[in-house]
Amino acid sequence: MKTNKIVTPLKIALLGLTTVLAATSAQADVLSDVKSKGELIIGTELHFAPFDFLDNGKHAGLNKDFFTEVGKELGVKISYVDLPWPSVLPGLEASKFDMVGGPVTITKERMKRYNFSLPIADASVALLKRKGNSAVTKPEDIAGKPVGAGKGSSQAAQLEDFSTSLETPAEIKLYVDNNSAYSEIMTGRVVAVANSLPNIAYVASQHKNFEVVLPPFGKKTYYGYVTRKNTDSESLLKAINDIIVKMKADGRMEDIQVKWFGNPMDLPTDMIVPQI
Amino acid sequence: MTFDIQVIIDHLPEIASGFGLTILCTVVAALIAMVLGLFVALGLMSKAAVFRYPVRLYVEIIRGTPFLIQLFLLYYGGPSFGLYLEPIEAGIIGLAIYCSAYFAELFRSGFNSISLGQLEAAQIMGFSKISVLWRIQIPQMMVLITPGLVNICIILGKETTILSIVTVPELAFVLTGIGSETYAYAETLTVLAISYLILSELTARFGSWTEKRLSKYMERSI
Amino acid sequence: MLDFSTLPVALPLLWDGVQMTLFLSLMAVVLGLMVGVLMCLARLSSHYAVRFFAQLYISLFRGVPLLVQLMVTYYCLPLIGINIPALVAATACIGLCASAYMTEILRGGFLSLPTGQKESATMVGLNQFQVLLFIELPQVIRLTIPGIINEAILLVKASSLISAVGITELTRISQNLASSNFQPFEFYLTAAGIYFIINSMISAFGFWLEARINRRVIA
Amino acid sequence: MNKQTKESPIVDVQNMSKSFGSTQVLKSVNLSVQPSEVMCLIGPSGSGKSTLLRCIAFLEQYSGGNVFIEGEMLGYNDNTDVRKLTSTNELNHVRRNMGMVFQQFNLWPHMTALGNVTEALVRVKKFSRREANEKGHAILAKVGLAERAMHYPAQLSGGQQQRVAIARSLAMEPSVMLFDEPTSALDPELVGEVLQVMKDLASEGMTMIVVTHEMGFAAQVADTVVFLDQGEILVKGSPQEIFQGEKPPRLEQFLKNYMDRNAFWE
Repeated sequence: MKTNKIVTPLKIALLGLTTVLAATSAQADVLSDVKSKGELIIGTELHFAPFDFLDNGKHAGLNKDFFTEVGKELGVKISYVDLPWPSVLPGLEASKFDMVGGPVTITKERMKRYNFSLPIADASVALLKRKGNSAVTKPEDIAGKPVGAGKGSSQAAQLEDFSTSLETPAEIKLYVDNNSAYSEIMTGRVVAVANSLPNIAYVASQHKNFEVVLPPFGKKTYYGYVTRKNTDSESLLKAINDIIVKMKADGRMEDIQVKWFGNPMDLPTDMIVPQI
Repeated sequence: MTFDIQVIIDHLPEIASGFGLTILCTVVAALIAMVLGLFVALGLMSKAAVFRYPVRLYVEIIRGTPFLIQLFLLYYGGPSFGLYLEPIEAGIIGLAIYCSAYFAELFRSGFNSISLGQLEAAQIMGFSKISVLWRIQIPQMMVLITPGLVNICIILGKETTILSIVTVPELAFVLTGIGSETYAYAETLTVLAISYLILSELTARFGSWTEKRLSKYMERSI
Repeated sequence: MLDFSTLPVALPLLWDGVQMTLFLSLMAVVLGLMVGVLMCLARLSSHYAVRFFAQLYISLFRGVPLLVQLMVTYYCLPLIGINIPALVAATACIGLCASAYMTEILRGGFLSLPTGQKESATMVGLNQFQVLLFIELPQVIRLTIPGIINEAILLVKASSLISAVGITELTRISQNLASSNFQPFEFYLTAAGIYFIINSMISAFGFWLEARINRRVIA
Repeated sequence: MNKQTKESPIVDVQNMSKSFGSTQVLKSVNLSVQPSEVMCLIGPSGSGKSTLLRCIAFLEQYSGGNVFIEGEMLGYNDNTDVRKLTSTNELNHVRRNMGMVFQQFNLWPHMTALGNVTEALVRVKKFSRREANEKGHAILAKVGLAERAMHYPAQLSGGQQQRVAIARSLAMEPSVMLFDEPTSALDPELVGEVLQVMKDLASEGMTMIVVTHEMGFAAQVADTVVFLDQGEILVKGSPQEIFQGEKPPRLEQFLKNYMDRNAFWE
């Protein structure tokens, strides 16, 4: 299936070359641009199961399934640009792609800078630990221990807040790549890694060495997709939101939630006010 | 687009500590790499094949693979073999190993460019091998290879950006962190670029100063 | 302990990555040599301003880490209205970075040519450009093959940083595979092995080329 | 190590043979040098004279024959049937009696003249820095370079450099000095100062083996002149015998070439 394949870098570049000339010259509407060139370019990182990852060498995940539907609805082809996470938001600002399709936690700070879609998943923070590690059975057990989190993630910020509320704060180590952090659980350099529940639940379900520490801690947060905060992008955002609502109504959303989270996820249907 | 220097000023202490750590890692790694590289060079020049071939393989593997991957294997793979390193230790050791291969080749070429006659003169006067190495070969080699040495040190300094992946809070780690926190990407990247430019320029200046001093009396064409 | 059973599935993907890595490295060498020759001439020029410009260029591209150059080109330039596609930005950065090193390598070659050659070429009536093109450059390239090959190997490795602008080359593919399969060491070791093979081949090619050219020149 | 008892030459070369690949450069050469004897080795280039000297110093290994320095065997152990290299320590022990001066001076460019002269005293003879410097200054004065002690080789003329090299060897108080074409790398007007130092040494009774193209020096200073051709000693005798007596055609031709080259006025 050609449309489902991750675009080869060469193609991205060639497409980039043509789109860039347009992007720099015209203050055009992103949605109509997307439609006229027949392609929606999504920036994401393929390191974030179950949203975006490689399954048997092929791009798979909830985002993939969602945007395939978006492609059908809008009648355009979907292309992905895979970037290290720290480059994703700068890339959006630099108009390297139309929107960010990797889930971004909706926060007050980020809402000042970007526009978010309706929530597409719960982003509450929980801990992942080595299976059977009895030293950590509840979130509070991390007091005084080394704990990892993704550098620059809202989960890291939440972990920090939580940690300072403990008697002895945890020793927080920040990793550029989530999966490096997870391997640190096995090396023993950290006792646990904080990340969003859907992500670590999926990791724990796929890899027998890991286990989720429940309950989640910190404030309730949600993931959304991101567009640039300008008038050009508003129509695209609205189209995405409309598709989310439509997919919730006709049950397609529930199908992919069951497929990737194991069960349906109850999400707000209106734009939320972020707690952090 | 606005260029908000205030972001940088607000985070100056963190930036300074990142800068300090970058320099620390570079300097310590360079020193270890030189010593290690000297032994590797001696191994490369050894007459015994059992010694020479494994050392040659070491050099080729180190030079043939990216530092990023080496560091990753050292830090995240090490514990599987019982090697637990702290991030900074892993960063410094990784850098030192990476550069030791380059230093070794440089040292070897330096040794080779010392005329054989000088060594014969020492040999016939009864010098021990260690004395010849320490008093005749190394001092001259160091002068001959100063330009190459500076080049490698500049490369080494720049490779520190990669230490981010093992959570070493060096300059790039700190500045990209500030960038994603405050969205001041342009500002932080500019500071990063300028800082490295200064570092490299200082290294180069120091190198040519040393070279001038060292080669004051030495004929360059030996 | 290590499990390479997922490797066969991953091979086509790794092959895509290898192609990109090779493409970027080749572009870097070609671009680096072309710009390098020009910069080298500028560096050896008798005009102070030209020399100064070349010196500045070299300091800039050698002094700033490639990763930072990439990030600035790709993420900062658009903010002032210059939007460059990823592959162009990547090729340009790695090529310009390479050219700074190539300049210095070639300069060493030019300086090692005996001046008598240039004088005798001028005496038989060749103009400056002809002397450069037919007398000096071929010799310089021959003399600097080891340096250029060395730089090519460095460039293959440096291309691993290009993923920062969203181009999927060998290292990035390995990272993706590593994290999706949760087998970091298997895939990083594989990547290391592939880099090693590529660089060994470049190195062998260099020896072959040198032997071939030297045979023709000396015999 | 094996003492020679029959007589006491300082250098005794017995049946020395050496090949580079298939070409034999030394063919069973026998040579002995008595105390205070000055021996000059002359011959066309490629005759093997430099190789012979380097073998005597054991800078090159030879395939057959033995060298004895003051009765001690150099380089090999002869106690067994199989020729076996001696240890570096034993080699240095025998070499302590030998000094060598090279065509290319081979000074250490990163040390001053004094440093070059004193280095071995400190490292090998374990002198204190002070003692070594005293001795170094004295020897430099002897070769006429008292004023140049603190100069680096690059700051000295070729003739001065070669005199430093001679001083460097003398400092070790050898019983025999080997000179390998000591003036060949020098500008003609600098040759004299080096030859003068060598003449002074000879008149003080230093045992010397000199490979040289300076026939004048050989004629004036040598006790014995040895003419080598194609790895063999063709003629050996006093300077009178070599330069004035009946000569084999090969030597005649060699000397004629030498005279033609050096004649500038008929």
